Amino acid sequence: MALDKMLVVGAALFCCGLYTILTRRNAVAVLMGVELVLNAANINFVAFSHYVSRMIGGQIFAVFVIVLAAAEAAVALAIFLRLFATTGTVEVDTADHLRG
Amino acid sequence: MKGPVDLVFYVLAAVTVGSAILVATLPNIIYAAVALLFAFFGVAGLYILVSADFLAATQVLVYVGGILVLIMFAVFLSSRISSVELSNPVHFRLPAAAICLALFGVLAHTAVSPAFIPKPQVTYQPTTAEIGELLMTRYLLPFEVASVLLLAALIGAALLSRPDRPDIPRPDMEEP
Amino acid sequence: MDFINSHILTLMTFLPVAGAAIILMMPSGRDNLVKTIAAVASFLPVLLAVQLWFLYDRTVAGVNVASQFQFVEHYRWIPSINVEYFLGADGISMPMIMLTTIVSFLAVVGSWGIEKQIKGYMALILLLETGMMGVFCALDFFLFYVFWEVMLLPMYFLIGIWGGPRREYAAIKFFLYTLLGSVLMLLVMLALYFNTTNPETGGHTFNMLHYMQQSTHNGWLKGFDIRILLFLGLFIGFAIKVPLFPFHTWLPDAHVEAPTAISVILAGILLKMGTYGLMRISFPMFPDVTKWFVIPMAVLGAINIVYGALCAMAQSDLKKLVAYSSVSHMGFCLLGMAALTPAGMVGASFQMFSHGMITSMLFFLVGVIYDRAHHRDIDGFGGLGAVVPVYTFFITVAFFASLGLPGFSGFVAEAMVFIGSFSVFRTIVMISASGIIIVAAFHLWALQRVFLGPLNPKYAQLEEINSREIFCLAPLALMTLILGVYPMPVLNLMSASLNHLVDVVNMVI
Amino acid sequence: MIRYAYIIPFLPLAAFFVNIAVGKRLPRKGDWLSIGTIGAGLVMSIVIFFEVFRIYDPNFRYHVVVPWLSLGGRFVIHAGVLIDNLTAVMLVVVTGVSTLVHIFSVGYMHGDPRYSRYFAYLSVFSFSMLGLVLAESFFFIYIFWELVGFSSYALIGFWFEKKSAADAGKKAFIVNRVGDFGFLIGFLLLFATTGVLGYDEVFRAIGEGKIGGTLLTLAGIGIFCGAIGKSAQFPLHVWLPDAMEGPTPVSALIHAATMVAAGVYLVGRVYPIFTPDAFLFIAYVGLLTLFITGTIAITATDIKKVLAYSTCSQLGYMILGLGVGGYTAGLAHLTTHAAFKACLFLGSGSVIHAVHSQEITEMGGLRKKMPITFVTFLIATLAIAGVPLFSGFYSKDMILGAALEFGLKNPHHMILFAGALLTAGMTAFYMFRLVIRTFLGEPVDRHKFEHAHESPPNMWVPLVILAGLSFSFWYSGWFGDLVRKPASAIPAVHALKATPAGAHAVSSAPSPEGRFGLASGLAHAGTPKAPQGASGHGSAVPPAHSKGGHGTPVPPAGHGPAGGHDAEGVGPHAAASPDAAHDEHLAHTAHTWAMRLSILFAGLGIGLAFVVYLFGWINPVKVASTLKPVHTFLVNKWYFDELYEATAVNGTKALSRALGWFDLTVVDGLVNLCAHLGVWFSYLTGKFDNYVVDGAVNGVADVTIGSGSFFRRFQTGKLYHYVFILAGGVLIIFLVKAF
Repeated sequence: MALDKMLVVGAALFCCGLYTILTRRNAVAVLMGVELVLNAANINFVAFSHYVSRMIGGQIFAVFVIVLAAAEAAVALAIFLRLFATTGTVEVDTADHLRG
Repeated sequence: MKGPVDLVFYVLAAVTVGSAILVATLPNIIYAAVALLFAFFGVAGLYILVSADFLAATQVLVYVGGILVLIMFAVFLSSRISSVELSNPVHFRLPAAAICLALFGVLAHTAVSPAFIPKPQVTYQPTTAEIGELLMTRYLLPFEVASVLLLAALIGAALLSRPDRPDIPRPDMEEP
Repeated sequence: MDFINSHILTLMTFLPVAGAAIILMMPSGRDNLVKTIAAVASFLPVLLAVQLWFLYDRTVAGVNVASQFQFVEHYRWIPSINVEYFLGADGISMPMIMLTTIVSFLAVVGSWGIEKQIKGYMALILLLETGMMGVFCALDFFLFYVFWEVMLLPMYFLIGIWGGPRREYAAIKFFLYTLLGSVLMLLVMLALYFNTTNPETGGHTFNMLHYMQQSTHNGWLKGFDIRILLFLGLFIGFAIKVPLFPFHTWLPDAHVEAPTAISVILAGILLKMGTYGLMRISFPMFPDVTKWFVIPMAVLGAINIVYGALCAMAQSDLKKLVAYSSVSHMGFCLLGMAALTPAGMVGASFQMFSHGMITSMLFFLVGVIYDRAHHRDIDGFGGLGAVVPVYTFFITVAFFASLGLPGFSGFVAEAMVFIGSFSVFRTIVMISASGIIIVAAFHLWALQRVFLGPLNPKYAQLEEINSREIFCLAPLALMTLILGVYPMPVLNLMSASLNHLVDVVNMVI
Repeated sequence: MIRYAYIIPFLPLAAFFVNIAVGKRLPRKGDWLSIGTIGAGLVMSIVIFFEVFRIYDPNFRYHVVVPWLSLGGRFVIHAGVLIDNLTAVMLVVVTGVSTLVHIFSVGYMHGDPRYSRYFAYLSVFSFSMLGLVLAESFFFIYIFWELVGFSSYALIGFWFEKKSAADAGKKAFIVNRVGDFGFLIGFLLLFATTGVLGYDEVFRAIGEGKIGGTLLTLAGIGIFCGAIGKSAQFPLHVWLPDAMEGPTPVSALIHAATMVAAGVYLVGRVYPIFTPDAFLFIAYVGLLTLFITGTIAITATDIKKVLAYSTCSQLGYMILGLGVGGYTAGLAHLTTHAAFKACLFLGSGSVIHAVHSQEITEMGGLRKKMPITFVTFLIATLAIAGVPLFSGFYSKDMILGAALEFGLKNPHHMILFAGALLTAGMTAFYMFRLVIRTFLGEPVDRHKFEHAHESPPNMWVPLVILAGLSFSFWYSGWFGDLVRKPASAIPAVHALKATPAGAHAVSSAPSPEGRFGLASGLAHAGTPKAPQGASGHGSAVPPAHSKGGHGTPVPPAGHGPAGGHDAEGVGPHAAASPDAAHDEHLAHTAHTWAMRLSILFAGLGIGLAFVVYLFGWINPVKVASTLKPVHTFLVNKWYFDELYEATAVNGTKALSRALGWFDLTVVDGLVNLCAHLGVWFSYLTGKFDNYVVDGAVNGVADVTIGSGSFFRRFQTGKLYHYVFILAGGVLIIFLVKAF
């Protein structure tokens, strides 16, 4: 149960999240990928706070991350709804008006 | 100290990572959402292993209770037209796989490298009181800022997801 | 009265330009008024010149000795770069100053026939006179260069506006050619400036006399070959003005296109700038290089004489013929100077003075016939001797003075040049002496084709020369004759200084 | 009066200025002014001549100098006057002939539109000639040399309406200038080495050996070139025949008596500077001249042309005389020639004035119409032909004698005497041909014959005077005594095998107040008196004055500079050494033989002339046709004119045209080329500026646009693309940090 195993798990979560973001065309799925990445970060925070610094600063930080994740998810889904209302689909590829 | 703690750790790790992989690969979005649920629970378990009990609680409470539900709603709302689109179209897989594996390799390599010196084992202690105290003393400012942020997010989400009402002048959301 | 005496050179230099200013203020209609003002403005320097003549002390030679210069005016002009307003006169510049005042005045009077924009014309001619006077009086290299350029500009406009058919080409060619020369001079001036320190002030200086003092010790300018370079730069600059053989082609064009009075000034005075520059600047400042460069100078002089004479023979335009004869005569000056003997040097300087007289007369005469016949083609005339006897008399005097008939100043100058330079360059002088045959040939041939032989009916009613023209010609003819019979009055002026110059260049002093 | 000699030239000069300025408005158009001034000059000259004559000293010398031009003492040229016996004689000759010509011109030029200017030119000529005679330094004789050239130009080209007259004037001046060029080089050479210009100073300097050998010979020949040009000697004689274009009195004055004689006078004046080689050169030039012009004169038909060529020939004689050492002979001939040639020219002038034609073919039998002109003309012709009793014989015989003596001493130079003798015969022949065709025989053109009339007194009086002067008793004796050969200034002269013996100056009865009259002419012809002291070259021995006591003490010391090394006997009388005796014998035989031969040849010439032209035994036309090539060759004046025209004149013209073209196209072309180069270079910089510098700026713009559009493609709008790049970036950073 050493620190390095926790970090490996964090890395795995991060990569799955990243993979989801990159491959999913559905906006909500992308959001899920984002959530996975955030959790990976939290694992790292907690692991370091527990194994390295002996202070629970890391955990507080993780708390704030969770709070933000919630806010972010809310706003993201509101945007996706608006997107869905205006364009009829939630596909990430269609919202590419901001291209160069 | 082989024994039951490592075993639990490995189980939890396997659950988390497996469900994460499922989230990434399942074509159907609903199944992906469920896989996500399990991933969150795996993570909460890991928190407990690391004696971050308050964190595990908030994890379960916020992520699973809040965000996952939101996602489920979004999925159902956005797939009004019952059609096969429920399926989760996938594209761009090969480069994504390549970059993720490469990154995993690199991160794992650094994680395993002896750069980190773990402290000796410490017994579990409840952390909630400490967190509550810290939140109210040292980290009071981020706590307040977070609350302002949540309020803004709340208003923003509400405003964005309101149905169109022609009589109220709303900023022109330019059609696609 | 003593104000005039102490500031005589400044007055002589700037009176014409003051006249020019007054002229420019005149209402444009009043041509006669303009002409009279111009005449007065250019006559006053003649009076001052006479005053100068009596005040000048003939025994003192001031080539490179500051104390021996006369009528010196020395004020600070641009202190930051040590430029001084430094005027002075000695044996080298005195004859030239006299020549300038006389010929300029006669040119002004001679150009009373000009109708086109007489105001501009007179103002420019007076400005030109100031430029020329300045060049001859300046003893500060910067001042010398300023006046050199001041002299160049009006000349360009005078040829360019009032000239003949190809005037733009001639004006541009003249201007650029001389400018090239003055650019070289500028470079040398700067080199000199940065290599000499004024003993009094310790800073750099443009004072020519300090350059001459420095020239004695050989450390100056870091060695002999640098000095050769500077000398050649100056030499080319002055050679263009003389004009010497390869650089002379601007002269015929400038003369053919310039109006009469301007080509009088151009030939009468401007050509002397080159030789004067050599005497005033190149010789005293680079005595060792001068001695090294003596043979090429003599050869160039000889080429000028023979080449100029032969080219003159080939011309069909009377004015071009006279222009080339000027090239030939200036060749004598250079030959005389190259000999570095008292007789040669004085002969050269006297040739400059007498040539100034003779060519002025020649160009006036060509101008007279051009005003009446409106063309200068020699073969177009014939037998005018019977129709215009007085004019024929004057042009015969001028032509024979020009070909060096004894009794005229031309002969005295040429004889002294020959006598002075024969002992030094035997073969070169023999070749140049053959020039007197060619000079005689083309003069007489031209005289015969225009004035002798059967009368060309077209000019049966050619009107005789009028009194104004005689007024311009008579003084010149008289002076040429008087100086030919007894040249001492002018020789006295220059002999002291030129003997000193010869000693300086031979590094005896 | 000698002190006031310098005034003589300035009188005519004043007349010149007055006549030129106001001549027209003066009474009689100012001719009296010119005549008056030259007349005064003549009187003064005669007075001076008698003063000098009374002193009767061959070494008489009056020399006064004033500085004319000085450069602060370092270089001084003196002006001054030098009068010795030769000058006194020349003064009289010049002023005399000039006055007579002035008087003659009054009649001849009567009614000419530019009458006063003619007299002005005559005055300026007289001024220059007198100045030339009085000059005392090379510099001043050169000045007057050219002034005389100018006045002859003015007078030859007097009727300038005629193109031929204008051409002749120009030709005369230029040919003279060619001679002057040589003269200039000559005296410059002398000046360069000796540093002085005056005659005496130069002679002294040569004596001190400052200049010698070939350089001195060159200087001598250079100065002699001046004489060649002025006295129309061999190469430069072409201008004299053309100079006949001028009015006849002018020809008489300038081209017979004075100016052309200036060359001979110059050689006489600077005699000491000539080296033996120079003398040889002079002698041969003289020979060539007298022979060539003699032959041409035979075929000339224009009366003035014949006289012109005869002048050239006689000048050749004088130069030959001087060349072979006959100093007194040459100068005597100059004096006698001045008189009878002036008389011939004025005679031809009156003939032309009467007949209004110059071709002798149209004349004939004029003796009836113009008796006085005929008689004077005949006397002068007898003189020139060298008939005894006449002045020509006296001086020409001296020259022939000197030539024979020189020939005897240097046999390989005998051609000099032979040529001279032959030409003497020719001279007699063509002169009598002229007299016969003009005056004797039957008139060819009746019309002209009818109109012929005797000239008015103011024309035939000068003729009579000049004819009177053509008798030898005027000259024999005193001339020889006074005008002695100066010792040569050259110190160590390497004598020729036989130096031209000095004992040539045949001087007959010495005493001036002695026996005039015809007898003396014959007497002297007979027995050459005791030879003068042999004043061969280099000897400082003063020429021994002739024996016989005319009482005036003769200062022994010759003026020649001391130092003659091979001075023969010093004492005037002590001709002790055998060498001198041999010389005397030689001179004696030379002169007797020369005299006999010259009389023989003169007689032959005259006889031949009568035979051919009067008695008609030999038909001249047939002779001319048989010797066709020779005849045409002579008629065309040995083709000299054509030769010079082709080579010198057209050569210089072609050269000048070539240089003119060269100057215009090449040198000017170069300048214009620079201009075009400048323009082309500026065009180039313009283009460079457009494409390169501007290009760079545009390039930057293009690059930015290009790169912009290139990177634009990355902003695909696809979210996952961005995240992919993000992840890629993180990965690269990790890799870079790791390695």
